[in-house]
Amino acid sequence: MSMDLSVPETWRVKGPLYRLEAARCKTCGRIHYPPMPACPYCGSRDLERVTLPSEGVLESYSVVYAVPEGSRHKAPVLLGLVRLGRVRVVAEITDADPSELRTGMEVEAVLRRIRSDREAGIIRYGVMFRPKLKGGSRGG
Amino acid sequence: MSMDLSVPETWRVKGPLYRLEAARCKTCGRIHYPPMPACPYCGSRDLERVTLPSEGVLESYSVVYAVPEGSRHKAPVLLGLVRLGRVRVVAEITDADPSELRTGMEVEAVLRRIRSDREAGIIRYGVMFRPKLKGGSRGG
Amino acid sequence: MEVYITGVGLTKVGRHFDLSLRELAARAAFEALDSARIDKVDAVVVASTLSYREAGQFDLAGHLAGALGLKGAQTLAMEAGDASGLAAVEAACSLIRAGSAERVLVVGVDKLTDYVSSRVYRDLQRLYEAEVQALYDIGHAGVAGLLARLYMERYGVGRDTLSYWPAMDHSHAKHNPYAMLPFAIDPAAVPRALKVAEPLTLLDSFPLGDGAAALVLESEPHGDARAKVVLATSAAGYPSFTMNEDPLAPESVGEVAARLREVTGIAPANVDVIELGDTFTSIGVILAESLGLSKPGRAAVDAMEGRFTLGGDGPVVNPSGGLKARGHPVGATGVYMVGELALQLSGEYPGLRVDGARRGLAVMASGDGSSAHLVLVEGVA
Amino acid sequence: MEVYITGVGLTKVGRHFDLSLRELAARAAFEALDSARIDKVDAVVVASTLSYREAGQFDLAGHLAGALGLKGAQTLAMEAGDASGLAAVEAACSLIRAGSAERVLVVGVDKLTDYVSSRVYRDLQRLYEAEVQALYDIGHAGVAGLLARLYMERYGVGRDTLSYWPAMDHSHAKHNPYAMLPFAIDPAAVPRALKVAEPLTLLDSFPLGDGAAALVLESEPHGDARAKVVLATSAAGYPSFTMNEDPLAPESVGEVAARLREVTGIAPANVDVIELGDTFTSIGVILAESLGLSKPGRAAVDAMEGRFTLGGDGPVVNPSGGLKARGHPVGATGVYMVGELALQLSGEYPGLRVDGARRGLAVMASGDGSSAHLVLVEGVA
Ligand SMILES: [Zn+2]
Ligand SMILES: [Zn+2]
Repeated sequence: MSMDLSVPETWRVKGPLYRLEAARCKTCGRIHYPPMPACPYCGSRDLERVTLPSEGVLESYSVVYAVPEGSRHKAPVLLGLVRLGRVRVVAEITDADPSELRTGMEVEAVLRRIRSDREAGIIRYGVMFRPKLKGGSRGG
Repeated sequence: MSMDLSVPETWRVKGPLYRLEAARCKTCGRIHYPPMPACPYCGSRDLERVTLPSEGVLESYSVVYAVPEGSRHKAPVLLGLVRLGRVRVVAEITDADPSELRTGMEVEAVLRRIRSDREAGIIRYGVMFRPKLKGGSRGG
Repeated sequence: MEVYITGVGLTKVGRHFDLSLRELAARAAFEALDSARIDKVDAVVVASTLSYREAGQFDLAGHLAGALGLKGAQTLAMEAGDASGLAAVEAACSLIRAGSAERVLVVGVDKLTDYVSSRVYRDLQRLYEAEVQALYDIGHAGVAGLLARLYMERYGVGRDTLSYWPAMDHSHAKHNPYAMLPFAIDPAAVPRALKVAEPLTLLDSFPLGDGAAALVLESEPHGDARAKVVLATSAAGYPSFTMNEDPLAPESVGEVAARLREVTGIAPANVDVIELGDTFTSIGVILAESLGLSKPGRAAVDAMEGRFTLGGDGPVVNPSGGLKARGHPVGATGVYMVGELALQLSGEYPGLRVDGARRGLAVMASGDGSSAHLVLVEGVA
Repeated sequence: MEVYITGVGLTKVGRHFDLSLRELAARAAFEALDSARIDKVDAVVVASTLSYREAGQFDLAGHLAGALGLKGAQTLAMEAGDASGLAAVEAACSLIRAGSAERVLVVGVDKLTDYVSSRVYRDLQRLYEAEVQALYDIGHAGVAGLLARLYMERYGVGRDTLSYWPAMDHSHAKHNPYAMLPFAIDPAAVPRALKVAEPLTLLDSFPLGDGAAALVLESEPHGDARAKVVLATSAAGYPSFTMNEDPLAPESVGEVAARLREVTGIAPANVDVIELGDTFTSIGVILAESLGLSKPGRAAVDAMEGRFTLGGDGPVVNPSGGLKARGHPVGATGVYMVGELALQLSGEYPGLRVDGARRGLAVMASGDGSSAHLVLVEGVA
């Protein structure tokens, strides 16, 4: 009955969700994701937007069966803790079988549909990660 | 996307919503609706369930155009402040044209569908009030 | 122990499509911190209402403390319906008086424009008793409409007279750079506007807007002190408007006015400036009369005769424009009120200035009238 | 100034389909008031989290004050994610220390069974950053699963060893009449249970249940005093588990443990009884290690060896059964913890009794680890 996704919010989050936009603190040099109004590490408001690398390493992962409403057809969802340079992000893993996941494996960002709201006609895309392609042997 | 009505809640509210069940305070004698765990007037927990009279008087009313999500097709909604004996209740008015409403007019309770949740297949009924029938000249 | 208001940050109420809840909150918060010339606080008190169902961030105060770069702070998230902002000021004062904190950031924030208005109406209905009452498709304005008719019929007040209340709000708002609707309106236009909940129209009701306001409260005054909080109190759990013996005289509001007189010896009518939580015209006149600013049935007439504006013989009511014209970003509004009063008392208010004002009062009822909140501030000059 | 716990009211955590949020709250509240032998309070502090999105009552504390017959009270509604209950105790102590109230009723209440569990998972996800992170269909358990794997791989701890943590909870819960799952489990059953977020299973995670717990806090002790609150503190706004330098050692928890040592000279390991907010097995071991109860990588082994149960050489951890077995009605849990500790210290606890216990500690992190809350209570005998 209720529209679950907001149209203005869908526009606002495009930077972080589509392009892995993060914020770099000019005071302490640390990067955080998603971007906040101040640095969560040192409190400085002197930040600049940066784009995270699109390739990284899987530091941990989980195969999630207890998935939320509206997404049960997707279960299980693969979830990764991905290190992108100096930053860790949490995101879904796609195009992979649970059995092939290993910590330390290389992954790369791809854009996928992450949520949809049928009633409002909104589809929200976002970055997911897939095992890094080697020599183009896999489909995207 | 979200189920808006709860099944257990639908069962719990049947007394007040279907049968105008209220609570009478055995300490101060006052009646309140819907029933609360303690008397909102004197704080006593010594209460008994009573059923409100099904006929009363319209103390005030409003014709509401700013109706909530999912119910815009119902606009305008007629809203009544109805005195039932010693108690006032706020409820929808039905089976009436806005132009025929008058403060002081007699109204009577009828059971109507008040909300539905298509996705969960829940329909919730509740008491509404209509102008009191005189000699059966109106349809129910 | 007195509590000093040393920082104020206000954002214009409006449609901030480009700002998230935390970005909007940050605008107000950073301005308040900067104006108090501090960059660390012991506690962050967040006032918000709709955001629990719109942005939907749990542990909102904790998350905001992080987003604002204020780690280590104690946090409180205050939700008290329409009155969350005043409740937050009250809680912040307690933290300071308890010695739990010396410097507190209060941030009120809500966004009402991220979803369609019919969804927001559904959510606003939850200010009323939610299990039974809020099931009807009555909208948030319905009860205000019932009360308006009751008021008009009991006191023989015409629809045209009532219209002077929102016209007063608008005439004040035109000076306020933070107001959502900073323009005057013709009282004759009110009854002809889009019907909302008869006899009330769109020009009797607050606009749906986003807003954030912030205050820094401190236990010790310093050079930046704008005002001090003399009393912050609330009384909850009374019968709602419609359950109350007299729907036009809510016991909750009577109780906080009585406490004001008891604790400070001051009657609301003797204060210089008052910000009132007039969600709708009918609620505005009911609050004014319950506080004793007007005799029963007279508040709209008094507004028409200029009693509540500059040069009138009553306190200046809603120099901000009130909920009608400044706007009512629900959980944030109480913080706006106290911030506006503080700037008024320090002579810095950029809107309608009440020269020589020494005392300011903010009063708000929760949506259904069962609770009332009151904050009295005094100048420090 | 010390704050005395004079009344405790606990309801069994479970599926209370027949009770509304206010009726469930009333059970606990009336029991707490009766056990303190009072019938009026100056303030009502309500802790709730999920209810903002399930029952959906705005001004919840005001409405509850009315439903409980406590009109006139000041009200605070506290929402701090998983830690709302501990945040409410902290706020209530501030009200008393500020002199704003002499007697405060704290009520924690949440209902997680009014809707299907997949809806509740979606709402629980909002404990994480809601605008970006909570959009993924990862469920509430996902991050706990990531942390579990990280823990196992870093420390070479096997899945079978981790299972002793929930088995410890369950072995304690079987004595607790308020526990949702009052039975022992075989650690060997844990990895074979329904998968939730690998490597975690249903037996590693808290059950979805309804619950309400209440306390009466007073500024003056009287014959019914069960315990006193020595310290109630929190630290918010730190990086979340996954953003933190070390995801297995959240800075927020380290900070509240440091404050405990600083203010009272007591280390967590020297307390007699501890209630820990172990939403999932991985969070339980991380909290235990961050508090210094075990060396890094050792908490599950210590649990296996009986260190945290009666007769062990550590504090008794989760005599209630913890979040795993007593249950975790989210906003209410912190109030349960403090109520259970108070009864433990006064020798009235009906579950696993820790004879001679003098000090009890409750610790909870918010969902994503960015905030931590701590309450230390002491006996008054
Ligand atoms: Zn930094
Ligand atoms: Zn009574």
